[in-house]
Amino acid sequence: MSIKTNYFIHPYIPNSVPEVKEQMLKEIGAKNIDELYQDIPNSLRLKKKMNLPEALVSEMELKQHVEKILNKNISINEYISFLGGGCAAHYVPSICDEINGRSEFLTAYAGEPYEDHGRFQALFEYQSLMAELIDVDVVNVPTFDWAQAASTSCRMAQRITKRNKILISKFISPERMMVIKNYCHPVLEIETVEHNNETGLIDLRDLKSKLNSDVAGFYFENPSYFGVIEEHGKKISSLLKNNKSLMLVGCDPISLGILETPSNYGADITCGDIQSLGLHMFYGGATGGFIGTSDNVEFVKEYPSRLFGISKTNVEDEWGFGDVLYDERTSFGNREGGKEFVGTASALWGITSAVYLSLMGPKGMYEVGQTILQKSHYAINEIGKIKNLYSPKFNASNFKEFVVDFNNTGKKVSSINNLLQKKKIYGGKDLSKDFPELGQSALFCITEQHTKSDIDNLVDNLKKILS
Amino acid sequence: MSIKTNYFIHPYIPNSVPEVKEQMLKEIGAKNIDELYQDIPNSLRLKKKMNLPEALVSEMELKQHVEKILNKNISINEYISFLGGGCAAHYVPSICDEINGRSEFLTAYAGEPYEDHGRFQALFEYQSLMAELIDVDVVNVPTFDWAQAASTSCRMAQRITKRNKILISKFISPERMMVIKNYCHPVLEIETVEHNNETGLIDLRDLKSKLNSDVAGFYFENPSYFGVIEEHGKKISSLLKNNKSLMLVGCDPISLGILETPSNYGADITCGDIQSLGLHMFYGGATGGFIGTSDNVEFVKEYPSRLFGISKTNVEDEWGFGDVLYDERTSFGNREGGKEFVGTASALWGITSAVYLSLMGPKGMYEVGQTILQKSHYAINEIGKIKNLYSPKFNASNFKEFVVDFNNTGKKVSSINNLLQKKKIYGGKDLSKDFPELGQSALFCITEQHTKSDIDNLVDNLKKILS
Amino acid sequence: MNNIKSKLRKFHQAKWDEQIIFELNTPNERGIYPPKAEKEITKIVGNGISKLPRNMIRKKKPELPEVSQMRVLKHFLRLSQHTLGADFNIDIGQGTCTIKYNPKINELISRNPKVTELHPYQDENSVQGALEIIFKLDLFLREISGLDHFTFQPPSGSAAILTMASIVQKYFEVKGEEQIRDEVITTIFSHPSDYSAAAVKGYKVKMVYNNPQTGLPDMESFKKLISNKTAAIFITNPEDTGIFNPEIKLITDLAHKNGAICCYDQANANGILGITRAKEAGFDMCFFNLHKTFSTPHGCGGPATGALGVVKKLYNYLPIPNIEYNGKKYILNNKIKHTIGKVRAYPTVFPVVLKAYAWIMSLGSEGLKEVANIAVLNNNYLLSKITKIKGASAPYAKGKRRIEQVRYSWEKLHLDTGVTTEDVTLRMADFGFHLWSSHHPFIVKQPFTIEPTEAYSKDELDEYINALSYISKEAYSNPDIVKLAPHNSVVHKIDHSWFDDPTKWSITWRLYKKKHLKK
Amino acid sequence: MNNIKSKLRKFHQAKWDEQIIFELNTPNERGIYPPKAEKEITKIVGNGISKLPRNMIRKKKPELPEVSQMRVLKHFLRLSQHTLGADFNIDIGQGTCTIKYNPKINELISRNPKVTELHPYQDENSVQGALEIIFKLDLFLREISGLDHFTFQPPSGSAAILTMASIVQKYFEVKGEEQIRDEVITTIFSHPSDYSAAAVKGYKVKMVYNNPQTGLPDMESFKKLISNKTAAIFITNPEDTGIFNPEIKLITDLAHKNGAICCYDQANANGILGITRAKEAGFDMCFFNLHKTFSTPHGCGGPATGALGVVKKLYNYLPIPNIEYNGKKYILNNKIKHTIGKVRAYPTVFPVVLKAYAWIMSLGSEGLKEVANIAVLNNNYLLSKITKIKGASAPYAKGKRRIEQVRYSWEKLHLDTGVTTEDVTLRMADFGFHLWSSHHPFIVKQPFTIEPTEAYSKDELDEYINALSYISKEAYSNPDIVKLAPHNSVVHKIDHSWFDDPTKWSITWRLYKKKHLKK
Ligand SMILES: Cc1ncc(COP(=O)(O)O)c(C=O)c1O
Ligand SMILES: Cc1ncc(COP(=O)(O)O)c(C=O)c1O
Repeated sequence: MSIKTNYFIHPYIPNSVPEVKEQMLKEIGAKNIDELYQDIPNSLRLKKKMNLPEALVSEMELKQHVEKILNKNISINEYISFLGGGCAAHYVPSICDEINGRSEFLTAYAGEPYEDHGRFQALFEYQSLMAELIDVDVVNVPTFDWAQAASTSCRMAQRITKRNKILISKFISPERMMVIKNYCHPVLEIETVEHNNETGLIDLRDLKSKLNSDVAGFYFENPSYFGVIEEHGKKISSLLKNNKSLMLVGCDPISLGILETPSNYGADITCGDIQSLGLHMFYGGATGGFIGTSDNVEFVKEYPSRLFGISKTNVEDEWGFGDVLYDERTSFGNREGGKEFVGTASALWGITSAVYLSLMGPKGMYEVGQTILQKSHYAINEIGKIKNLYSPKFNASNFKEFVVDFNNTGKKVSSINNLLQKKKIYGGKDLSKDFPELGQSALFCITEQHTKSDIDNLVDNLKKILS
Repeated sequence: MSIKTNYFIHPYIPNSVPEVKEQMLKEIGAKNIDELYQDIPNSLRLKKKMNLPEALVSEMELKQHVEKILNKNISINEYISFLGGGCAAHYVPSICDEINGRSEFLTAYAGEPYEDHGRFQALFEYQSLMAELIDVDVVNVPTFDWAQAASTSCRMAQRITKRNKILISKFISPERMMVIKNYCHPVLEIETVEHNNETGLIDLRDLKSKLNSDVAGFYFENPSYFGVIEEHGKKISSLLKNNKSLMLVGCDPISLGILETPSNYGADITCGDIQSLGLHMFYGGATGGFIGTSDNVEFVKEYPSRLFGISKTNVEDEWGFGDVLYDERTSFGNREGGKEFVGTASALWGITSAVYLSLMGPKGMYEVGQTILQKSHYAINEIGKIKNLYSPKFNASNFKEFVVDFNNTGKKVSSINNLLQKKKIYGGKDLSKDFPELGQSALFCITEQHTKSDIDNLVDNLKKILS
Repeated sequence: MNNIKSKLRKFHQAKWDEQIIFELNTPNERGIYPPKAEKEITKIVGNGISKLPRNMIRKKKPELPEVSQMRVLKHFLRLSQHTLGADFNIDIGQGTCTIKYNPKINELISRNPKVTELHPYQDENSVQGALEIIFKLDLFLREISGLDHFTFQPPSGSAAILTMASIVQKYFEVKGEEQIRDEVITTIFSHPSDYSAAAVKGYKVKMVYNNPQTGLPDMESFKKLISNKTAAIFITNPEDTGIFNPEIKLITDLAHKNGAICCYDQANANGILGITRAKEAGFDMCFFNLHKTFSTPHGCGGPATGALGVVKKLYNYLPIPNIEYNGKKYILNNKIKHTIGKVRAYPTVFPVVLKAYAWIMSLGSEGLKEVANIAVLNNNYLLSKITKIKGASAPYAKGKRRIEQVRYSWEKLHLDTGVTTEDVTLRMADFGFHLWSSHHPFIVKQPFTIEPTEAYSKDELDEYINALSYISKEAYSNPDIVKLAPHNSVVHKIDHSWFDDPTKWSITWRLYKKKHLKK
Repeated sequence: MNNIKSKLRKFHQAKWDEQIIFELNTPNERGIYPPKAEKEITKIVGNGISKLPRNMIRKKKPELPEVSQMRVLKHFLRLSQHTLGADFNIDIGQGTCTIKYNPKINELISRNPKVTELHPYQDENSVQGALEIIFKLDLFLREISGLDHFTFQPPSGSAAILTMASIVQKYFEVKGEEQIRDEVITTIFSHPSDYSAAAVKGYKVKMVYNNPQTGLPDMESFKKLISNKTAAIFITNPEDTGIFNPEIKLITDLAHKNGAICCYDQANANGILGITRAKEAGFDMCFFNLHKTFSTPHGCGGPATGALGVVKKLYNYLPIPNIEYNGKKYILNNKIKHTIGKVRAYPTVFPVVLKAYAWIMSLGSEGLKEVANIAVLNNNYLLSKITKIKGASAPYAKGKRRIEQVRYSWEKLHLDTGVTTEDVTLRMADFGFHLWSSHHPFIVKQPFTIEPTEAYSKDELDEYINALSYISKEAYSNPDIVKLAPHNSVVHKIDHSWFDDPTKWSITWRLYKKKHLKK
């Protein structure tokens, strides 16, 4: 065998071939590789061998090893899942994976618009398609996730208004809330705004009472974390306008084929996540944060992200691309004066969402919204018929997600979920820890992928468990 | 919804958009599409709607529908399988699937060497790599499968020798035997040659007795269908040479990193299947037949397949490709005088095997051969230790496959296999129908993918069943 | 017409100037490691090699190149970009090939381990899903053709023709007429395999030429050739000209009257799905190329399947196993009375069958008919446009409609300018297009064959037409630019002398080294 | 040198002259249909729209293009060919980016439904496989860095820097020193995010410039800047120059003496795996970019992960949840005393973690060290070759070895010929290569940065060098050909005036239409 301890020629390391090493050392004028590390003081050199598992250099063994571990996971292909809250199992058109699996896109990085024209075009198209969907003029190359997009929206609001306080709706995702808090601390002060306990809608009086000249903006989500559709966007907008504060709205873009866009009820900054637009869930590993605004220069220059612009070249009818306001805005172009920072984020997912939106078109987005609406309302209804359950808990319109109130059942959501799991169902997300004020409640999510029989199955099992 | 019965705009049919149809009809000068069928007599027109299931135009529904059916299959990822006999689960390097999944290769067909340079080069490389592996000078663009390659080898032998009889070893795959028989009938006469019942080797006396001036060639396989390594190749060759008959040898190319090649013990035509070289099994759906010979013109002009040749272009240091002897040999170039026929076959799998051989190199081919040898001999040994089992049945060297004799157990292979299946094991192929002379015997196959614990598992279960 | 969607592209094909894989050899580099046997196994059986007869140990290692993994990957990725797949171009210029959209969802479905990891010897019970799909596709095709049983064993259209010839032969053997009936009739505009695959079975094949006016097979010749020696007719309709033969039923009647079997080459049935069928046209057998009409990808030339249908009376001759449903489960039926045996080792090319199944399921009855309608609409649209291009014409059947394709001619262009079809073909490569001439012999002078299928939009058709017109203009104004093409392709004019000269041809790298490097 | 394996290629990038997706709009074409609700559901809940508040129904449909499926596919496939991924080129010219081989097996593994179809809210018990992989990668990185705990929450290197700054801040808040310690120190050759991500947390960031001789951060400046106001230092080593700072331990000691936290930017640790570690260099935290050193693909700029390690005393500040093993099973620990909270909504970018895990498993301890050894060998080989190219130089530390990359300069070339780094960059595109200048500010004049990693063979390095030498020769003999480049790329000189002028910039198609088409 040719793998011996002192003779390790690895398929990933061509020049591990000893004869080649020799030739190269000769060119360099060094006796051995160790000599190349001469600047690293001996005291800093690692003397021992790193204690790592034995290498699985055979690809087959590697595959078998990893798959054996992965088989301990139970995917939601195997169970029926009603989990959502910002990440959900939407249908991923096969072409989305075809494109993001293309070696060219998968392994490109930071080339120039001259060699990576396709990457620039695809991301420009992503920006443009998202801009249509959320009905704004400017959208960024996607950042990490919705939480980051919301955090940056707050920081943009601060820089635009030069005020240091952000109001945030209480009914946003608890994960996002934690990210925003860390990201804004200690530069921005954060205060939460209450919701009506009956309807789940924003408590306008509370909002009003908290508006003052420190307030840079108010961030809320629509639909809210609880799937409730906020219908007073325009009222909120005029409250904010009167206070010269910005309206920042987070939203799930898969709702926007059918739901009014935040920009059309007054949002100054719209943000959210593209996970629902053609990305698998990947245990929460496939997310991308979008930020959209008008083309107001005061806004554009506050984006930290890359913004790809279209242009012409010196050849007739040829498109070119490049970075807009790169030197002024970005930390790449302006280390000390750049806005926040820019770096590797979620480009491949942005391209994927561009494919998704191109395939769906306006009709597809309308239809998928309608299907989700119908299926989720069917679930709301059917669960609502079960004795002692209140569904939806909040008396308002819902999209995709809704809260079911289990307080009257005398049972804990956690134990109900355990029982459901035995029936190969992941029930709704238990809200009792993050929102203790709701007692025993759970957040259910329905997408276009659920079938009627999935929902009936849930309802049947809930009935059995609660009877 | 936009899908209505009379308004069917399908994602696969762009011009199903009514406005576009109108424009095009106008250009054509036709009132409607029906008018375009004017040459089809009314009596031949289908009056009814075809009775097919309702269309699943939603990709998600289509996927769910098909996967539901496929879930009725139990793959050999789920069970441990010892099935072989010409198709086996070898490890498929990930890059093989990456390349055969590339849209460019997947959807190319019959372009010129000018636009499809890559296709020509990849298949030329396939030919060249296979030529090294089987140690010959000429290899074809792959035909359908080993059975076809063997059939064509017989027909080539006939045309080369102008004789009309082929001798065939009795211990070849029964499937291949049927294909050869049909393909040669009625043009060629076929007679089988016996094997020694002890060793499984070819009965040289029987062979000798059947050689006469009608015999175009003798076809045998090495290793045989029963995994037995024929060691008298040279003797067979001289018998044939004396009779001016050709030696045609079928082989499993994964053996050839370690086993001597047929050409080196006298094969005039070498053939076999590339399934073991980087192809998944696909229920027997991924096969490719190779045929290899010397560069003797008398042989080359008898190939029916495409043979890609390398060339130069009018630009310095540029490779070009094209078809060798196309107009003379092929039915494409010579309808009435072409050899057999040519058409769509297994090109994508040929490209895949080229990737496989490029990755493996000589060392990889040696190592995989060695691993198979070791693992299969381990299995032979361990099974042989079980009471009342004879393993291997034939007292000779084996590679990858071997016959286990169950005659002494008083049980039928079919019922033993049923019991194994309950333990999630697919046992060896039951030979009792195709080779009644072997009584209750089974053909086991071991590849590099089997682990020791897979084999031990089989042995344990056999012991239990037979105790 | 030159709107943005149908503009003439400033195209250049990817050109990596890539070496031959053998040129990348670096001794001792490794592309991959196969697994080793476990130590415990080695302890027991040793190195394995000792198990081999001495003379059967390979003496000279194969001279495969040694290349590290990323370089192998890069090599084949680059070659892929050198290949003009249908997913990339407006692939209407490979007439007769029925290049259409191969849905990605079907690829995805077929890469499921429940497809890839099935062994053909598995017990029926463990492959019920696979058998169900095969059987249901049989049912679908019965409906589409009107015939009674399908087999998916033939791995290509040509193999289906061979299978038909085998069935014909067996049929007459059973009847005891095999000695008398040793002729087969086909037509010159049918696929060459209709000739050659029948000839493989020992038949004397007679060819009917076309009527120079109508382009259709000449009825008088037919009548002369057909007799009680005729075992079968093998005929395509529409033929490569795209003209539907309205006399097809007269032909099959005539054949039947003479006791022959009628075999229909419907490899390409794209223009007539749901419109007209083998049954009504009087055929006893027909086959469809799943890799054409039914949208499975061509894969550079396979894998493929020729789905072969027969009328009831020929059921008993089908290859075994036949996939059937016994009321409870799907079975592999090996008990077919006069079976011809097998034409392929394993039951079917399953991934191809699966993709065809999925394709039909996504379209349904109406969708299939729409496929035909639009294929025909697109074709007649092209006919109208292309015949307006200077130098181009559509021989035969003037003023008539065509079905799914047309064999055109550049004869006038050639006479006027000296530019040949081959020149135009190579120039089309400069715009990212295929253009195919035709099967030999070139009955139509300077032929080219175009088949748009249903898969391309009007804008794309216009783009293709734009390129043809542009090149026609070039031919008249600056023929050299056409004759010296390609200019923007991965490769330039190839030296053809290396292909027919035994002292030069190099079918493998080792032959190249022997013949050209040693000097 | 110009052997066949390192030849200067006659390259041309694929050029499809492809439109913008909006230009492909054909009203009523469809790309895909989402599923409809079952009829029974519609019967019960109606069309769904009626459930919406009137004013929340979207009034104006989004102006997304309507394009059939194959055309969408073709569009993005063409764009992919317009992109020069690392799988295609010899990608050593994107210095600092650690472009290496991203094994295809890892892609395959990560597309398993047991990976793609996991929801982040799933019960711990149902994701034990995922958690095991995350935790084991933690164990591996502990060994590689010497630090005590890793979190994989930061979705990039910059996010890891932000996280380090957050931990520093929290640490001093708990100590009650947050008001005093409001400064952070970094160096000019560290990554810009070491400055800017720290600044996001409100820190005043001080920058140490390099010593013009050694290229290393100037020790005297350091000493001046550091004080009891310093919360932390953020430093890369080797910096972008590839010079290892032998004084690194002096710096961390100094920082510790002043009560500051030492944060190590090891985004790129490719040259020192198994050679030297954060622990021995005295760091309290470090991070690795899994998408660099650990081989996960860059994906045009993400997804990514900055794996962040801390010493024991900082465990209590880690983001939640932390993935741990309680002796029986893997858990998501949310109970971390002084946790900073979260820096990303979900626990980690799982596919990235998985690929990094698989990569390490395929190499083991020896393999990782070989990665470093060969990366350094390759780099010094290039250094030797490139400094022989006319017009090129490697500023600083003359005669010394470098670790994994070098920041070179074309200053002389520029002075001699007027050709700039940007010109060379664009000319390199003509041979299928990237060449990157450097992060701003351009301290090194006419900079270019090359990092070969372990992934490229000597032949490939030679090919790249050949192209550089060739262009240098062109610059001296025929500079215009360089200045007018690219010639063989998909696109030509771009009009930059559209990028900084608010009346022209068009960040979206709709802005383009408003600003440029209306006129
Ligand atoms: C009409 C017709 N018949 C037969 C064939 C042969 O099919 P295959 O290439 O699958 O052998 C073709 C393929 O081009 C064809 O178009
Ligand atoms: C040294 C160094 N630090 C930090 C980063 C930032 O990493 P990311 O792009 O993941 O934010 C990089 C990436 O280029 C880097 O090279």
